[in-house]
Amino acid sequence: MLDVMYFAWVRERIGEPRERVETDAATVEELVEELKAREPRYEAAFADLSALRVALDQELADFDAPLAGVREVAFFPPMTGG
Amino acid sequence: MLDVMYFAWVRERIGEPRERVETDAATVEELVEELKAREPRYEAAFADLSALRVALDQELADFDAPLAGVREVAFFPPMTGG
Amino acid sequence: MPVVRVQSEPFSLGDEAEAFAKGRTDAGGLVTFTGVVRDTGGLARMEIEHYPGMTEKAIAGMVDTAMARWDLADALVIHRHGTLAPGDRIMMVATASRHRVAAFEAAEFLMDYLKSRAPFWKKEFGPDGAAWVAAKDEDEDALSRW
Amino acid sequence: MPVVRVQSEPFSLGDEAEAFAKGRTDAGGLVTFTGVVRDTGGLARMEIEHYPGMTEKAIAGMVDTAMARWDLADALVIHRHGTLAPGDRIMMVATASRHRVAAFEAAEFLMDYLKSRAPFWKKEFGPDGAAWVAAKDEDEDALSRW
Repeated sequence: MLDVMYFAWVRERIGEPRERVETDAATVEELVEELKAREPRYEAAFADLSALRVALDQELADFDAPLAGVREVAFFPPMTGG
Repeated sequence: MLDVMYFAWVRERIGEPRERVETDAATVEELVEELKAREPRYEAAFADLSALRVALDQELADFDAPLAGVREVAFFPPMTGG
Repeated sequence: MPVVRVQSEPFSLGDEAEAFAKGRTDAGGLVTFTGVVRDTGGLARMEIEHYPGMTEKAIAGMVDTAMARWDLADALVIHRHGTLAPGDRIMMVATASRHRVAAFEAAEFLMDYLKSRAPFWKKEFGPDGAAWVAAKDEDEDALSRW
Repeated sequence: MPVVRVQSEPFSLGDEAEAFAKGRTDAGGLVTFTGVVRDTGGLARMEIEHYPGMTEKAIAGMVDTAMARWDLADALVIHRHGTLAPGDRIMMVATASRHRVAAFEAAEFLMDYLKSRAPFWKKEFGPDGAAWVAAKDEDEDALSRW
């Protein structure tokens, strides 16, 4: 079980800020494919991975990073702080 | 007639902050030679011109700059503001 | 001790700068940067979303890096989230160092990392509706100098 | 309108920073630099001599150059002369610009020029007597980057 979180326009497209996801995905990419297969709103949110960033347990990661031992996955657009 | 001003350790070596100088010197260098010929304290202050800066009418200048039209000459060490 | 604050409340630039500088005889140079919401084309308000938990951790990591790399005497980062209006102060950074160049560089480093590596997202509400602020390539590129 | 003040009186960093930032919706980035007298090896006091008249003119020239070169919204320079103790603030610079990089660069430019081109001279009074602070080659070299 993973906590999956969404921020900014990713959150708006998915329609919720977080959810619990039951998955056997080995990598972030596999998780994204599972989510996209679910419903059009996921398809819309994950259409262009180059426009997205991912954090695993609150650390920035790559989309090919393994999910073993991870509890919290977050998807969001590039940050615009400062 | 020139107003000649001294700052920092130049002022301390000369022993006064400013004086009126009657001179026909054509350049700063000539003025310096005239002053050095006067008294040892000028000799001491102007011993190493590379350690000095000069301003003509409150603008930094070179030692070979002409004095024509100048009213105020100031000698001082490199600045240490900020 | 460096301080990191992530808050929705406004902060006083004057009070923070004064408190940061107070009693300091160890650092000859203090730099502050303050980000202000600009009134661009009738902006009504801005909403800043962030990732509680990750935000504090990410900023603390940047501050640790800056403290070590520039041998800083102290550092401060304040960043707001929530609703802001034109003229409101979004964030501030302060650095204290023996040398002015180190204080400047560390403040610029923190700003560059806050822009692109701290999990904040800005949404602008104006006459033409709402839009998420897009990240700028130049902000990402700015990281390469460090 | 840029402001230049050369004064023997102390100034409040907090009040000056707050006044500089007040009501500003034209500039997204404000940078301040504050110089503090460091307590190095038992320094008792510092005396800063300057060249009244030239000082104000020289600083105004630097500020004009910075305003034009970085398209600043505003700038402020305050520099003290007279007697200062460890912990006292010697001077401050503030810059406001649409872009953070411009605000940082303009503040660094002003600091580099104030160090080596504004007619101030520092004398330190410590346990071993009094000594004029020597100009550093690195401060002169810093000008070459502009």
